[in-house]
Amino acid sequence: MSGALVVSGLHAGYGQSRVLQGVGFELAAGQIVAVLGRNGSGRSTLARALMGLVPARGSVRWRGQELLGRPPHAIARLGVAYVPESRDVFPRLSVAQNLALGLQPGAGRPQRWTPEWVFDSFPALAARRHVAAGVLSGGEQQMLSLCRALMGAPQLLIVDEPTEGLAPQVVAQVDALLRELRDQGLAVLLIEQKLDLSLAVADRLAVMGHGRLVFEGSANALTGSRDVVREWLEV
Amino acid sequence: MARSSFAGFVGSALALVLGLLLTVAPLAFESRYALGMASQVGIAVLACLSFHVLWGQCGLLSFGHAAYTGAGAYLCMHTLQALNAQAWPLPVALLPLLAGLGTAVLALPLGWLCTRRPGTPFAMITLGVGELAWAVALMWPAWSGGEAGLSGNRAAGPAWNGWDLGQASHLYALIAAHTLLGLVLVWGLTHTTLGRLLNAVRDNPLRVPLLGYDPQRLRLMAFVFAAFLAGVSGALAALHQEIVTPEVFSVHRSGSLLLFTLLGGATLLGPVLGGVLMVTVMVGLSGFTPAWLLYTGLVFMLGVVWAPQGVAGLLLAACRACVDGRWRPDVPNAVFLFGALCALAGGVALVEMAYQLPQHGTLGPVRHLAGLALDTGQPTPWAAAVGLLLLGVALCRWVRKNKVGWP
Amino acid sequence: GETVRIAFIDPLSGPMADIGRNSLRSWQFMAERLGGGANPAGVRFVVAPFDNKGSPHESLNALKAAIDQGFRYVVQGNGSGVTHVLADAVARHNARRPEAPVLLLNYAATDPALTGERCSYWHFRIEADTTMKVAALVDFLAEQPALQKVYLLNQDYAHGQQLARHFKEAVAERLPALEVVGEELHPAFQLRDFAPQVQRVLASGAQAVVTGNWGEDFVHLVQALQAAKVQLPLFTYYAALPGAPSTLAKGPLPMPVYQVALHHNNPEGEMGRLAADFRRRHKEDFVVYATHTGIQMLGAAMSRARSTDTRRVADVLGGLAFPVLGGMATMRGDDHQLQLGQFITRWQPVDTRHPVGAEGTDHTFVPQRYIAASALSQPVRCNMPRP
Amino acid sequence: MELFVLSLLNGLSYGLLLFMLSAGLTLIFSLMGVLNFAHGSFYMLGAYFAHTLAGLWGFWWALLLAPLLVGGLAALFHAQVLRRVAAHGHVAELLVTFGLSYVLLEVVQLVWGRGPVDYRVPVSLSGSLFTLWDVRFPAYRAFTMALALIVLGGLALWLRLSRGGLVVQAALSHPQAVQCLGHNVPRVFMGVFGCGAALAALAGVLGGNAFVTEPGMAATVGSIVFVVAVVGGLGSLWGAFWASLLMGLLQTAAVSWDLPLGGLRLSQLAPLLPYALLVLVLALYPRGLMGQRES
Amino acid sequence: MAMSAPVLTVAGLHQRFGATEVLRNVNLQAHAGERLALIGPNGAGKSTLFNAISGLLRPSAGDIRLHDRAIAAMPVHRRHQLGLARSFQISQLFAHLTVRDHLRCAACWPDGQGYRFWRLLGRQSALNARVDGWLERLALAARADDTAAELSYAEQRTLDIGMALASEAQVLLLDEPTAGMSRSETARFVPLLRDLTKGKTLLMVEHDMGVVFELADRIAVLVQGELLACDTPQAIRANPAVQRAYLGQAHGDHT
Ligand SMILES: Nc1ncnc2c1ncn2[C@@H]1O[C@H](COP(=O)(O)OP(=O)(O)OP(=O)(O)O)[C@@H](O)[C@H]1O
Ligand SMILES: Nc1ncnc2c1ncn2[C@@H]1O[C@H](COP(=O)(O)OP(=O)(O)OP(=O)(O)O)[C@@H](O)[C@H]1O
Ligand SMILES: CC(C)C[C@H](N)C(=O)O
Ligand SMILES: [Mg+2]
Ligand SMILES: [Mg+2]
Repeated sequence: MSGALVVSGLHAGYGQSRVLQGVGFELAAGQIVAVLGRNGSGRSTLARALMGLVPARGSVRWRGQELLGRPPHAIARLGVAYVPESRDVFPRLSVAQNLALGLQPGAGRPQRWTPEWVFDSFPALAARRHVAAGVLSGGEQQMLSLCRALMGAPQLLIVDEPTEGLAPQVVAQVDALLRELRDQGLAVLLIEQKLDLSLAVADRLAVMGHGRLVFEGSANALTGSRDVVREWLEV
Repeated sequence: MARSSFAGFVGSALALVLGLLLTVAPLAFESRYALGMASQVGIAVLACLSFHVLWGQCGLLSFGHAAYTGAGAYLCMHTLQALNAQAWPLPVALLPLLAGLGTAVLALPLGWLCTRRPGTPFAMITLGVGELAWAVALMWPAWSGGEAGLSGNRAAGPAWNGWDLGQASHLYALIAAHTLLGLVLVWGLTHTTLGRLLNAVRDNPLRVPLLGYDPQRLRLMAFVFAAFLAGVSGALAALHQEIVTPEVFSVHRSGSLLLFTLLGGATLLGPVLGGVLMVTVMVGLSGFTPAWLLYTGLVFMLGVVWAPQGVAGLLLAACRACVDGRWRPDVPNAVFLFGALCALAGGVALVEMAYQLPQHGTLGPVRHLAGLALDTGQPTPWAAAVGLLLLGVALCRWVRKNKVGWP
Repeated sequence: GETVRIAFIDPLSGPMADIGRNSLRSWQFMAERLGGGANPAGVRFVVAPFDNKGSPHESLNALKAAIDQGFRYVVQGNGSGVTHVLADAVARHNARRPEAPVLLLNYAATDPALTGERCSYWHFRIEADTTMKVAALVDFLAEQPALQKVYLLNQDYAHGQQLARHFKEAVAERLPALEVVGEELHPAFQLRDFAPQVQRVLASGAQAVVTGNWGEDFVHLVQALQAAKVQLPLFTYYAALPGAPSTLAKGPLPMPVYQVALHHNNPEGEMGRLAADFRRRHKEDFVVYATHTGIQMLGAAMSRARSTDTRRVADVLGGLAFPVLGGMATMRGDDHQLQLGQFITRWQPVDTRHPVGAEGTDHTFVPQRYIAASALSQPVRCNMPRP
Repeated sequence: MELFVLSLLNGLSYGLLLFMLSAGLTLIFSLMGVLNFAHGSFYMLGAYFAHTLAGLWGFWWALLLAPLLVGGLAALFHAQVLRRVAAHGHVAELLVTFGLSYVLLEVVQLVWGRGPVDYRVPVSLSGSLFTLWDVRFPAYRAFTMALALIVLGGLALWLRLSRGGLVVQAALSHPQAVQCLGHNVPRVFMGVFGCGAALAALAGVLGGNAFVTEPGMAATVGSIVFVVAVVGGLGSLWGAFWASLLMGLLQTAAVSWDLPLGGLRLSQLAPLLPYALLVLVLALYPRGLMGQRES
Repeated sequence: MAMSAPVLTVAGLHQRFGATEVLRNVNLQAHAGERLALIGPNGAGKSTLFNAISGLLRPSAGDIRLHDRAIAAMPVHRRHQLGLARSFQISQLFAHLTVRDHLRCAACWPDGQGYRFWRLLGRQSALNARVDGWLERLALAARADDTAAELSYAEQRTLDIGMALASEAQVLLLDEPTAGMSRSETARFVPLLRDLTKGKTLLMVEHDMGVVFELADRIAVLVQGELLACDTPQAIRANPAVQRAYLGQAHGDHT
């Protein structure tokens, strides 16, 4: 299988500390891959490396183009969107302005994901449309960050812990949204903490440990291999 | 060892060693010039230490720090004049500490006004207070001596074992003692809980009250302590110069204090290096070349680009690289160094020749530099300087690009 | 055969740099021309520049550096404030290290206190002080009965304050008919636009302005007058310093300017040749005549003392008489104020008798009167301790 | 009365000139968080460039080209230097611009000399616009005022309508997040810095001949502009506008109504006023009169 | 549980921001030794309630009492001195301080130092021992000398909570303590929390129902700024209004 996103031999880190040590995987369009792992295993670093936010070596090919070495905005313009775990909403801009910034410069293509759609599907945000994003509640910020990333009509979505701080009902909503995105043909790289959610929505799962992927396979395969779960995911 | 504690340890050690060196170094020289420079360095280090307490420890960027060095200077000079006139039984050597305390008292209400908010409001309100101090000093000549300032004789009072501070070396001993005292005090500060809490206020003032401490009170403590050090420094400067003019309040003073402390770096080593640099550049360099201000500007720009952690940071990184064995005397490093020196020589030659041009009338077209006579009327020296500069830059770039052995 | 090194401490950077540099060139020029065989003592003079950036504080640094480098003669002039500071520092130094005293020759600072209340044995003024210049001005004004109302506009520091004070005193004493209708001290070298001052002068109904402003403070004042298109006579000291004549010449209207000074642009004889040479070499006017005075005086003193030792030279300087432009000058021993005459000159187009324009313009300063030293001499107000 | 009207007009025109300067500073600060200490130097550079250009091709070309040139140079400086140090925080940026102000001062003195240069109001504008009770109001002042108002309008419109303004504001808190949305942040920053500098240069073109063009002009105007921007509220264009007018009126008034105040006179207090105002305002409103944020 | 006098009382609390009213007449009591969980949809006002109690916000109306003292208008640091500590939903750390120094700062006030700071750090053996203990318990000992900026997200969260714990306050407000923690971390953390808050009053916001039902003695449900219910876990789980507003049908037995 040759995926739309092909990562191989990816090394990345901060200064002296090497966090990723040769990560490789593939992700096809219309697929969700969930990356699991303990805290500090380097999953967020992987996302940042793909986005060009930390210096990295190796190869990241997206639809045949090498991403490494490009600045983040160039990567974004190739149809890659990223939802950081720290949400990074623009605190002084209103919710609507935050969304407006997600619309890519110059990209006039028609798409499903518009501010109107956001306000329809997330009433919490609709009510706060003109409020500065900095005063939103934690969960509202999380929703906003996710929606903002969709505004650019991405083909590849990298989401880092999208459900953190969300109430169970909204978690279910995000769950449904991710499935919908997949059905629309997006490739989704999902970094998650919640095992049950990952098992439910992901087509394939990857487990990170010691800067490498120590497991890759389907949900069944993961639940089947007790030792992977015990060694890399449980206490 | 973790990076931060390594830096802290090496930095403090270096700072204290440098401080000690400063204390004994001039005793090795006979020259009064060296003694004068060393005295000024001591005074500058003390002032930079004061600034460091505010900025490095507490994250408060003061744009008007000269208000406090200046206040110390005037307090000292007024007392000295009174001493000269009335022969009080007060040793002149005590004046710096007294002036420091006086400044701290002054800083209490001012600090209350300034420290209510950190960040830009603090910076700007200190700018305002600094400018006001300056303007008031100029407008109140009865107190400040006006443009000509006040002068006094530091050799006043009873000589004590033949020590009367009239001698430059006696004064130097006094300055060195105070500088070391300041260094030890600030070192101590960074090793108490107060130091840590000040750092905490610097990094995230929102969280500190949730640890039980009032951030404004902590900031005020730092402010008053800094004012004390500044006052001592100002008083020593007053004794050294034996004159105080309203200029001690000038924005220029505040500016250079800020610039050189920042250039020095944010560890304890920073203010020491900052003080040394300040005197080297402003007193030393300006005696050698008319282009000193240009060099100062360039040093600031390049300093921030190449040594964002200040000179101290650069030094510590070099220490660390040596310890880790990443920096060794091999060929690429030598080439890099050679290239850097070439570029420096070429650049300096260019600047000096350019500064000669407007002076053809007075001093003739020839600029004497390091034993060379560069005739700025001829094309050859220009070409040579440009060539040297380009060669140097090219060499450095080449080494960097090929990353041979470079950290 | 000996070489005497002189430290020149004055602004070589900052807003007063042009004047400082011109003074330095003048000193160096005179040292070269009047040194060696050309002076009675046969000493060579070398003048080394120390930049004080116009600040009293930097001046002290410069003085320290100069003393450390072995200089024992110091010359300074641009700014009375600085002179006070240097005089104090020199006195302290000489008290602490009496074996090698330092002499301060003040070639331009006009504050009378320097040779008055705060006089010092080690300070010698080789220019007229403000009381003398004011005396010359008042003498001249006495001959202009049409002029009834003047405005005093001065820089707010020692020089400007003293000028204002002594002018008022002199007028009260000798010209009661003249009315000072307005008086103003403005911060020195801070203002960029003198329009409000000009408005106030006009509002006061003054017929002339008396100002000691120099450098940019003079240039800006003239510019503001020109901008307001007013032709108000200026009575001043420093209209010939670098930058001022070209500004005066540039305006749309001829400016009526009178200057009291040691010099004018068209001296005769030896002095004329020196000035012409200077102009040729430096493409600048020779306006700091006190440099000539200074070198002449040192030569005379050293020849009389038969030594270049500062203590001996200081001893013979008191009472020494020597030739200067326009006659003889005497260094008064009681207060170390040189007694010498002054010209009153007027700004006017060049003519055949006065062919040399100021700063290459077609205008020049033409002598109206020469007032001799005897007429300007003021009582001694100094009581200085002698070592 | 005539004195009153005249000082009012003078104060307004001075205030509007200040505004043009502080608008650039505010733009750079509010959008990039950079306290640009070289702002006064850009003002000075604008005046000197205009002096030379006006000598070559006349005033109107200078008015057009000098701001463009200075803006271009500033953009270059941003790309080559400022951008590299941005990662080290705003204090590093402050230090670099401080250094730049020294360098520009020296370069200007090397090229144009240490004294003032002869840069004059063009003949076509040197007349007076109207005469009020015997006092002429110069046409050039009116021209300056008009231009300043146009600038304010243009800026307000740009900030309101364009997404560029949004991008930079967002990038102030999370530059990486903005980049990840596909915006070329460094280039936008470069543009903002260039624009701010060009505004300062425009003020220089207009102020250089209204007052004097000399190396000290950067320092004279430098700290006043800071005061204006801070009093108005750092980052608020309207704040800068009102504060500029206030400061212009205040200073002109203090100088022209020279009231005696105890032993002092009002005109002697004039240089002190801006700073007293600064301290007062900050003590009462730490964000300035109209500022939205603090740091 | 024996009902002693409440340690923390919130009475009639309103919080308005301009036109929007985020908290409406909230009444809540917490007793000594009680663990109270606060749940509710996003934007219900949970963090706002915490902000009001801890002093970051001045409530528009209403009364807050701690140990029977009115604290609604008290500055933040005074509340802490009375024994109130909190952690943040979005970690609030000191970027350049080491983990050890964070805990040291937190333990300083309870150590009784007040503003008397002349003893060198190395000499304060009692404080240092206490800090070492906290490093062990929080499993941060290995990172003791790293700065906060170098920690991974979950470690930062741990440290944030650790600071609240180390200040040994009687009343603890924890805002989503386990958010961002992996399953294994959470599993380790919950017993720790239970252990450390024994005898104290714990108020926590949490979306992880597993944690909520495991830890809480009582659960308060906040919906659109109003307190919908406040009861035992069993009663809350069974409450249809709560299910509708927050838990959703499927989540009654969330793990
Ligand atoms: N800016 C940084 N500087 C230095 N080290 C860092 C930095 N950010 C993260 N690290 C380190 O890199 C490692 C991986 O961090 P990362 O954030 O990728 O982990 P993660 O798997 O996403 O964990 P979490 O579940 O906590 O989000 C951690 O050990 C962390 O301490
Ligand atoms: N300063 C403010 N100005 C205006 N609205 C505010 C302000 N602070 C909070 N809000 C609004 O109040 C509501 C409650 O916010 P709060 O942070 O308390 O929610 P929460 O219950 O903690 O939600 P979450 O579970 O998502 O963290 C939100 O809709 C938020 O936008
Ligand atoms: C050089 C002169 C303009 C100096 C001036 N007369 C003064 O006393 O300050
Ligand atoms: Mg992560
Ligand atoms: Mg919340």
